[in-house]
Amino acid sequence: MKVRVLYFAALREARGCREEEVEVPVGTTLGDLYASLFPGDRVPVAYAVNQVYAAASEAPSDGDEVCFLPPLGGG
Amino acid sequence: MKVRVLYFAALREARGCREEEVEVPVGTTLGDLYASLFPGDRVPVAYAVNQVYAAASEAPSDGDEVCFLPPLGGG
Amino acid sequence: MYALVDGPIDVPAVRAAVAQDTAGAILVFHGVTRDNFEGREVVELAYEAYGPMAVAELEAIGREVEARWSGARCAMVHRLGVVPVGEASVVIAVSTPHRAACYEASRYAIDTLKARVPIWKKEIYRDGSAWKANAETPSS
Amino acid sequence: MYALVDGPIDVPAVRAAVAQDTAGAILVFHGVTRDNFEGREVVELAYEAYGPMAVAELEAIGREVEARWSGARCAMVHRLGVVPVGEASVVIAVSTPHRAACYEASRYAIDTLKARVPIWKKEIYRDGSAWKANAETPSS
Repeated sequence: MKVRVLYFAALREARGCREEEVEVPVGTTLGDLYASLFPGDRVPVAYAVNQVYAAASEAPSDGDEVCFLPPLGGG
Repeated sequence: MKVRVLYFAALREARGCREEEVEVPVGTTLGDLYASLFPGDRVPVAYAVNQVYAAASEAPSDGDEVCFLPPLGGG
Repeated sequence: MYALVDGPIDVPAVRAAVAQDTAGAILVFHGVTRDNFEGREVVELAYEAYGPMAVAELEAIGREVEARWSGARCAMVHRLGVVPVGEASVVIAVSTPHRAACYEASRYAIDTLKARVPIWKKEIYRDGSAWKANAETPSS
Repeated sequence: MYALVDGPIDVPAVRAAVAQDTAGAILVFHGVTRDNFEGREVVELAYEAYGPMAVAELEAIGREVEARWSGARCAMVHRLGVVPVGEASVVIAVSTPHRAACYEASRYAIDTLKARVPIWKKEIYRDGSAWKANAETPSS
């Protein structure tokens, strides 16, 4: 299945793009997906699926919009 | 000696004027002056002499500007 | 900027008075005429002040704010005369490097204004009027 | 009013969005670009947002404020892109019947915005740049 992954801030710069489609096995958790895309990265990210906060243990579905949120700086 | 006395809000309405000159014996305290001008009045006034807060026990000098401040309502 | 004014308060001017490059936070407090007081319908408020003493007290409170919170700048303007429902009777601007201090300093400024600045308020209802005292007023 | 904007924030419009006849207090918080961070000279800040989710979180925080403080009304606007020193990156207006609630609600709104709304800030110094994290960010 495929998910759309969005990148912002330091992750956008590290990845070199704003978004991409990624092919993932059904049942892959957000934490696993992050580890596979940013191996060794220690940034304490939060996760969102379809623009709602989600736990690292959640598994996205086909066609979902996934975002890894590095530490926020709004305000 | 004479002092100039200013009235605001409920005291202005009670006295029927904004200010007046009052002849007082030297040594008269602010508390005494208030009691003589508003006999029986129970309003918890504060006092000012020459635009600075003063204690009821203070005695104004000749020519001073005296004000009795009824409970404040600014803000 | 510490002033008493007769018409609507120029809010952007009050805020501009506290601008500084070291400011990370600006709070602008507006005290506004409400349409009711303990269930009675308020039509408008009318304020009067012991003018020179009121301005001196506003200035003194501003100096206290700027001394007590490092890097703070303060400005306060109070309106006199009639203030209709929905309009501001007082505007207080405070700027500080960090926001925690800004909230403390702004709160101190309005609380102290209510307790110390010689201004009086008459509430005009549909069916009468009354001089209203702040809870903060110290009795002597 | 819960919005992200690209240019200067229209502060009177944010304040007007919380006008109500029952309001006795209005607080307008401005988060402003400071000229320094831990001793380094800041030239400007640049913000980016996960737009749709950021607006949804602003709306959610506003609903929380209005549910938690009786009679409160809230509006929040965050600026994106470059924000020069002295200009506001965020403006939050809150109105309430009484001022104690206004200070609490305003503080809750900005603290929660910093912790939850997906917006990122790059500080641009004379000699480099860095993505800056809020202390309020929860790590997951």
